[in-house]
Amino acid sequence: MENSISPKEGKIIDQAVIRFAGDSGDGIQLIGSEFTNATAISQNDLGTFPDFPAEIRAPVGTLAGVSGFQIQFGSHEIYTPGDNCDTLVVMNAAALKKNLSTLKSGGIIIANEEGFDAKNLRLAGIEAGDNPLKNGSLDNYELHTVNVSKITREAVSGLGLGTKEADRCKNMFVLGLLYWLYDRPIIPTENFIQKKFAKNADIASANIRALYAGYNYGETAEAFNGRFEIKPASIPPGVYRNITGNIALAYGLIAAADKAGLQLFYGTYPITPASDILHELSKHKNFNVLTFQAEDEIAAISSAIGASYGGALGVTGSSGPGIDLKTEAMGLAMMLELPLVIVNVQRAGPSTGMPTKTEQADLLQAFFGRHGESPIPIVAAQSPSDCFFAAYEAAKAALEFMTPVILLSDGFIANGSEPWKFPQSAELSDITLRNNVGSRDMINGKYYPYQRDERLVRKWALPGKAGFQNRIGGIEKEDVTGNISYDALNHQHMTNIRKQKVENIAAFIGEIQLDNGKSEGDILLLSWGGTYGTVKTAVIELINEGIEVSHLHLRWINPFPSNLRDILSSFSKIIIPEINMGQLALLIKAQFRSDAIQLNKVQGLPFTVKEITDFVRLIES
Amino acid sequence: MENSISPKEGKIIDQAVIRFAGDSGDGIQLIGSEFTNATAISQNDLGTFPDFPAEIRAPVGTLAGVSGFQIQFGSHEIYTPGDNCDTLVVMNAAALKKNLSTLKSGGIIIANEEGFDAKNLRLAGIEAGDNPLKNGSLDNYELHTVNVSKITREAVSGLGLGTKEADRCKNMFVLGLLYWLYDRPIIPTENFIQKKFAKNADIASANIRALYAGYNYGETAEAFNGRFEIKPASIPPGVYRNITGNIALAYGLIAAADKAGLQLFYGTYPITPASDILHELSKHKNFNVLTFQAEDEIAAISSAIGASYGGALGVTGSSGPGIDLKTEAMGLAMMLELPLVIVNVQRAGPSTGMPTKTEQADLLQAFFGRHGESPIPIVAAQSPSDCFFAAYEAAKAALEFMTPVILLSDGFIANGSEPWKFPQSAELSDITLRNNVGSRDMINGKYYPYQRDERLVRKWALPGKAGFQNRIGGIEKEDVTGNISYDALNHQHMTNIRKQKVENIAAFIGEIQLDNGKSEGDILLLSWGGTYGTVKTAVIELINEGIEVSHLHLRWINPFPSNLRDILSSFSKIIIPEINMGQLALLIKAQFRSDAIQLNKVQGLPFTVKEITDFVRLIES
Amino acid sequence: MSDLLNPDTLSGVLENPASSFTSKDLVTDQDVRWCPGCGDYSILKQVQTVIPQLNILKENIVFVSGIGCSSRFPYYMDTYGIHSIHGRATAIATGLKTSRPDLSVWVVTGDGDALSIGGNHFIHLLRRNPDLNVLLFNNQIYGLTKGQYSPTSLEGQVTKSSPLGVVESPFNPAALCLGADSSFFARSMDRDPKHLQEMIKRSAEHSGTSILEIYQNCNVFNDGAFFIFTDKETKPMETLFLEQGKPLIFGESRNKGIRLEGFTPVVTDLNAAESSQDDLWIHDERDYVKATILSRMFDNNYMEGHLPRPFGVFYQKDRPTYENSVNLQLEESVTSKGRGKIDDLIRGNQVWEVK
Amino acid sequence: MSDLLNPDTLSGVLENPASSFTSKDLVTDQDVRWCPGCGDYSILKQVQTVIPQLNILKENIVFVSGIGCSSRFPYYMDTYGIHSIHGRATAIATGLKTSRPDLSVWVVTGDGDALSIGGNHFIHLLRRNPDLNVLLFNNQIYGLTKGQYSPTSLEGQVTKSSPLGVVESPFNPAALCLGADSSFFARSMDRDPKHLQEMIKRSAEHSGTSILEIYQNCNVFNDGAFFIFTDKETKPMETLFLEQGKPLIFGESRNKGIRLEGFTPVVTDLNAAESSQDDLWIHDERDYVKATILSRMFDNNYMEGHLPRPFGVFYQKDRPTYENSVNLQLEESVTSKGRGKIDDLIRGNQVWEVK
Ligand SMILES: Cc1ncc(C[n+]2csc(CCOP(=O)(O)OP(=O)(O)O)c2C)c(N)n1
Ligand SMILES: Cc1ncc(C[n+]2csc(CCOP(=O)(O)OP(=O)(O)O)c2C)c(N)n1
Ligand code: SF4
Ligand code: SF4
Ligand SMILES: [Mg+2]
Ligand SMILES: [Mg+2]
Repeated sequence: MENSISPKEGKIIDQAVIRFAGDSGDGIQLIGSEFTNATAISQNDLGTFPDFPAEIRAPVGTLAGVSGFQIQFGSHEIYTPGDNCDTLVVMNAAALKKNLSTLKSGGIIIANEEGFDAKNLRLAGIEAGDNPLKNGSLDNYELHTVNVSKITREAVSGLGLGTKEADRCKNMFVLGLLYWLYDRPIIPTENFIQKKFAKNADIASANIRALYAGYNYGETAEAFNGRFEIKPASIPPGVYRNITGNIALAYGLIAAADKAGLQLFYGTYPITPASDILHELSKHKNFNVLTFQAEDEIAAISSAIGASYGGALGVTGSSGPGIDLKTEAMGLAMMLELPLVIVNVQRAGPSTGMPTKTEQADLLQAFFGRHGESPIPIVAAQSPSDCFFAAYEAAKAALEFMTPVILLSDGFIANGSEPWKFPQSAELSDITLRNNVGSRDMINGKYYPYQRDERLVRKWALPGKAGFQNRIGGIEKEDVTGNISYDALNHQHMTNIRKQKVENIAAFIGEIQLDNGKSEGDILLLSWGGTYGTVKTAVIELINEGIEVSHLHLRWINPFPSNLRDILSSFSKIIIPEINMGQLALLIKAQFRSDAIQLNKVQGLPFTVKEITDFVRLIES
Repeated sequence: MENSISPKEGKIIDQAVIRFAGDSGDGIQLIGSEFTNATAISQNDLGTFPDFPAEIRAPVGTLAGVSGFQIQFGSHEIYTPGDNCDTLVVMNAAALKKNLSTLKSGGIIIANEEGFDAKNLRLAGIEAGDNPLKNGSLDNYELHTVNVSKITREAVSGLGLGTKEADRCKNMFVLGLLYWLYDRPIIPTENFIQKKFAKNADIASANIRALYAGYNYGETAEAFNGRFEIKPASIPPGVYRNITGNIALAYGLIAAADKAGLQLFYGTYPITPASDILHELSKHKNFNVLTFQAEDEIAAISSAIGASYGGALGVTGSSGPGIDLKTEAMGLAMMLELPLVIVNVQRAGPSTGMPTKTEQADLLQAFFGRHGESPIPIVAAQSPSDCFFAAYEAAKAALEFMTPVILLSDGFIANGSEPWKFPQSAELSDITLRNNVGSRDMINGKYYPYQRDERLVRKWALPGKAGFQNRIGGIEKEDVTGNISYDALNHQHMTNIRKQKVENIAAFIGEIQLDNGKSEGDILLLSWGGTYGTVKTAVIELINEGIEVSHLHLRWINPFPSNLRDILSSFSKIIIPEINMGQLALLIKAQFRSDAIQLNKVQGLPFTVKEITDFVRLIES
Repeated sequence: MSDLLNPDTLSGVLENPASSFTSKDLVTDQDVRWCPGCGDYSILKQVQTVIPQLNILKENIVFVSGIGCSSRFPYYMDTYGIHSIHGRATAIATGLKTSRPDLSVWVVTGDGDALSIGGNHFIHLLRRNPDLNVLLFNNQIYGLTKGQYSPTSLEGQVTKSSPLGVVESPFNPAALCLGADSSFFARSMDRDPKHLQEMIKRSAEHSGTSILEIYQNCNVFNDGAFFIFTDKETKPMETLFLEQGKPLIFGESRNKGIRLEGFTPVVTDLNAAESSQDDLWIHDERDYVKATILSRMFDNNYMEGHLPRPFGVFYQKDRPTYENSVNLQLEESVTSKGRGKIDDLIRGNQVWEVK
Repeated sequence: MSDLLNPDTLSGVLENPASSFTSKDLVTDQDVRWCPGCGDYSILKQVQTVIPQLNILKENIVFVSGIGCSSRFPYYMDTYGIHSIHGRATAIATGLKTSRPDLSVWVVTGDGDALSIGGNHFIHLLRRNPDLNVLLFNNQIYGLTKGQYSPTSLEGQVTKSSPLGVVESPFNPAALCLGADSSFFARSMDRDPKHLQEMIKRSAEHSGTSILEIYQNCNVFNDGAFFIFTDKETKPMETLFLEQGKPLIFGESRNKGIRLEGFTPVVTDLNAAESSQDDLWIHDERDYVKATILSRMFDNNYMEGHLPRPFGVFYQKDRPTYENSVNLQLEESVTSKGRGKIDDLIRGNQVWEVK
């Protein structure tokens, strides 16, 4: 696809942040993703984040009903959706009230006039007399009040649509206007509309008319003092797509199972923000993907354990409350030494907490959330596209080490998206299974399920294989034979083995590299999981400012990379920013650096780059 | 009661350890507890521990079927059941095979001859030719082979009992013999038998005859080179009783509810080794104790939360696997800020593990076993009788701070027993409830459930109270009003408050005192939970040896006592012995002393005193 | 539990002479957050209408819910309430009611909350039979999590988690309840306010656990699931309203009746010459087998010759309530042993004195 | 799942020509750890006797259990097996069977394991109907934890956790299963080896989830719970053995029969002049309502004029199995879309190239 409308000269800027906001019913997420695609095609680097309202839909026009979508894009590398926005699009008063704080001073506001009528003001809890579009309260912004509804209706008139249907095209008008303002290609969206409304030509052309009407409004209305141009980013050449974390995670699992030649069995129970993984996987049955929507999370993980026993790649996924319920069965899987991936898309807790908000406060639960000494490897995804590789690695480790593996994601990267220079399946590393038992695994004619190789990994004799019948269970077992044993020293032995086996995965992970900065010095920022992009951006900014800071990001948290101690000891200050009260910090303090400095935020939101840079400057000075 | 048979001169010793061992069917636990009572009445201090076979009864005579009971008693203070025994009583070959390793070299063996016949040897997996009673393998012990069965049958002959019934008296013969050997009063047991078999005079007198037959056997048989005498221990004067941890824990809960004037609601699901708490509580309905045996642990804790909302003292109890299942609801209780006690009688894990064995590996789960930032206070009982006070304190804290509290016990102290100088209920500290809401709690005519006092504790408006209707839930809430809130700063605020509220309990706990040793110096032993008695004994031994070591024992683990940091910083070496892989150690390292030294054992067994003393000597030198 | 045992729990009531209140008094200051057009609004309204007629003290009412759209309910009722966790409302309410029999405890739950994750507590609730009023909002979908199938979703139903259609066969809530010894089961719908109000009243009046299954339209994720029962067009032929002691009659002009041939319900045309009302099936809420047959009038409404779907009280049985049995034991032991004395308990029956 | 989709899972079978085996081949080297005299021994023996007759490859058999005395079962069977955690065997087995339809999957569970903590998985298992054989050891007690009451314990039963007697009314497993759409329910007992063997065979032959409730004596904690059904003395009058197509007859000299008066089973004396066998209730495993009435022949056996307790197959229904429906969808999507290609999947349908 290519852009049909030749770009008129525009002010060249190297990055921009736009936020669309309106009522849940206004189709904000849709224009967000269309703008994202158009931007990707323009070869800018980008990062996006949808800001959903709480799960239940609130009445139209209320603050609770506001839905938002933010995108940052630029001609250089972009690792976050951006802190504050340059342009804020608001479809109604509530949207403005809720989002104004995110707009940079002097930023552009594009407001849908009708969304500020008496009714909408009331619903937003604003005095009738206090219409912000009129009372001057927005004077130090560049305010554009557009009668979107009116123009849209005119644009689509003659197609015989009712006002309701006509008004549904408002979002396309706005999108068109933004396409003009930021010089994005319009054709791809036109095609998208054609496809989407293939069955209803009128609706299709109405939306397309609205789209162009918006574009032309920008062109003709002279309202804007010029438009912007963002040159393509100098990112590595290759073929790209845009992807969200949950989709990438689902693909990573499918790819791993496919590479291993196994069925993917996903046992789960719906929960925000993990459900999309189920939705995606259930679409791909032709990849030998079996999704099992269980009656609860306990059955979900149990079914996956059963499937793993049978030789499938068993995976279960959930979020906070559901993970709590899986802990007993996680202990069983650890004891059985069966491959299993447990996905936790973290959300803001505790208890039901704030399901649509993000947090990374389940790390210590991943470590210690089971009774007894129950070590399970932990890997954490660091960005939307990294969810693919993290999932692949988790599955590979589970299969090659015959162990459950916990994969941590979070609401921020799960719903966020970024361009992805996706790999070819051939490039994905091979997965060596343990299920090929044969006579060589017999000890004088008998097979024992807990014989181990030098890495302490047992074999995986699958039902159907004659002569290898074996029983495994959750009671402490004698090593090698797997027979029930209450022997004191055997229990110590098995406890040590289970611990050592996880530590042996360090060899599989390999040494970790600094993400940025000098290999030794004053300040090291140590991050894990979804904060990667923000911290990376902050570090780049700081280094550009001439502040000496390095960045290390952990993807594997259990075991820690073998060279972590060395790296941590090469810096005088270790700063650990986390969207929790200091969970990785506790582990680092206990094992490596009791003087580590915490930077914590528990607000259901990701860090802003500024929060990090400010803190580092504070520490540094 | 007092001793009718005047003690003949015996060799005076100041402590002894006896181990009874036999088949599950031999009534070992019974004679163990009778010997314990007799010993208590003799005013020796003592400690006991039953060594049950794995849960399912194995066939008679097999190793798996061996049941044991160990008691240590002395004329000085006793804090453990003892490491190795001076006298080992074995009813059959399996019992000997399984327990010989626990006997001190040169120790006394009293063996039931019949238990070593061909059949029993085979069942114990001993070659027919290798009868240990005959093959000299026991030469460096003092072996007494007694034809218990024969003598017992003779003793009870004429009562018209079948051999089966007659043989059931064997244990009483052995008990009588031990009474003679260690000069214990026989009358109390006689009375006990009378009561127990009140309905069956023959059985009663048969048992009594066997008891005396054993006693007289010692007197007459001349087999023993003298008997032993242990002078009364110089323990604090007062009225004592013997008590196990689970019973003490149950009493502590009843006492707390009674003091607070509330109903005690115990919602639980049976599990070893916690079930006895249910069994005991279910006997005391006339204390307004309501026991609810739920369909599972989730319903168990949920029902207790419901009862707490209604104004009862809600308590739930379980062990490892069951605790896993409660974690989600624990998070809810924390979020609701309702009083609730969660009892975890720890057993050997992970997964099903070794249910009848002990461990203290659930500490980090107690801290972190829930998703999100979910702080819950933790108190750990340190001995059988301390279970009473720990339970009382846990309940008091839960009620006064409106929070769930986790009470950690373990299989060792739950089933172990010790003499207890029990308190008068009047001496128990008062409990101040938060349920007395009134107009003063209204904010212009409205009651808000999350108003807090200076300790950040909310009030407890109970259903039935007009005008105080309120809704509470697991979604993040606005402080004060309790309304659902997704506000970013409110979430941070509430997260901080929930954390601070738990820390505020430090004032309630007060400062902690050293258990033994100088207030500063070289080595500090830091222990928690059920290892108390063993560590205490070890420290006494070491100090007597002239090794400078101090002992600090933690009952409250969350929050830590306010002066913990000071104490820890007053010693050059901190040694932390735990029946896990280093859980308290991790917390201490992270917060106070990264150089803390671990001593860990995960064998389903308590430490022996020797293991501790040896380690300290090693460190010290 | 009895006053004797715990005087203070009842203080609220004592302080307050029976105050009468209106539906308005049940409205809270929270704005209702369901999607516009959601069937939950009607249910909320009917509950607020009926409760004031039950002469219960408002302060003695507690609403307990789990998680789900339906479970937001307690925030909209100015009574005591707990918005708990997914599937556990029944267990929490059981604990509350057992400890506080003086309260009127209501459970609000959804088809997922009650029958999927909460299934175990649900069947054990029925077995124990505490006096709870359970309002089961059945929209045959997971609303709050945006549209996955539930255990009551129909075979073949396409949802976010079943793009090729549900392969499981749905629970038959009436049959499940009967199998678990439910002492009261009734069915109603969001769009028949009068009937719904009556059923809420009946549920409240029943002593023991009453299950009221309410067909509720989720107009966002499963719109129209029950239109066939609620639309003027189809309602008369598709619904069968049960009345105690009355024959089973339905149809445009109430011209259809149901006879039992052996165990098989058969539709007869009442206008037809030969047929009469005399041999029609007479509804008897106390007849377990008839209730079972009613519960099986559950077939796919798009099938040829299918039977109408019954609404009303299927079954009611007098069974002791759990809280009564429990508290009876409690009081008996007080009567027989006397109120326990802590010092005696702690002392036990074998002590010794050290001088 | 289909060979096409996952060739290697079936390797075991392919490598091995149908090997026949005997009961002895099913014995493991582990010594059996149940209490002497436990009813479990008999059940183990009957299972080991029947399985070789089913011509299944031994290596294709998996026993999955939860926790409980009964759940130690897999360790005593030389097949594949999992001794899992309390209550979850049904869920684990569902996952296994769905992923590996080629296996013969058996679940061993107890009254506590299946009906208390495992209750939710149990009813959902019945709803989904995978082809599992469930052996439910009902001893009306928690054996492994040493004698607390279970959901099948009788009202008034004194146990460690009910010193004053159980106040809850027990589940009626047959009724619960029927209510949850069970496609096969049968009852037998440890002390009738022949009947037990036959019922095990019937369960194995049924396609879909078969529930076999086995009355099992726990001679340590609930001794004699079923003696009335197993003792020579009482058995004839207290038990009713069901046979398809045969009239309901029992008694010393098979002199008693059961008629249905309306929905009510009535005992008739076949010797009595007036009565004949012709009007007796003929057993029909396919009749849901009759099965329901049978399930309610459950009253306290110490009550005057109580009915005998039925044993045998109560109900059987042909329903698609869960694994078939699921794998059919899977294969259909392969047929329609073709076997998925990872590179196409990852690439998606909107890409751009950066030069
Ligand atoms: C333990 C747990 N698992 C899953 C969820 C996510 N969740 C919330 S509500 C719900 C189901 C809602 O369906 P239903 O109970 O029918 O209520 P409805 O929204 O349809 O009224 C789910 C799966 C959760 N909150 N907690
Ligand atoms: C999560 C969990 N809760 C409780 C237990 C303790 N437990 C083990 S078996 C059992 C019940 C046994 O009864 P049943 O299922 O009837 O089997 P039986 O021993 O009678 O054969 C219980 C409560 C456990 N192991 N795990
Ligand atoms: S999602 Fe459905 S059930 Fe939930 S509020 Fe909206 S319409 Fe109602
Ligand atoms: S406790 Fe009961 S069920 Fe368990 S093994 Fe012993 S006799 Fe059998
Ligand atoms: Mg629903
Ligand atoms: Mg049982």
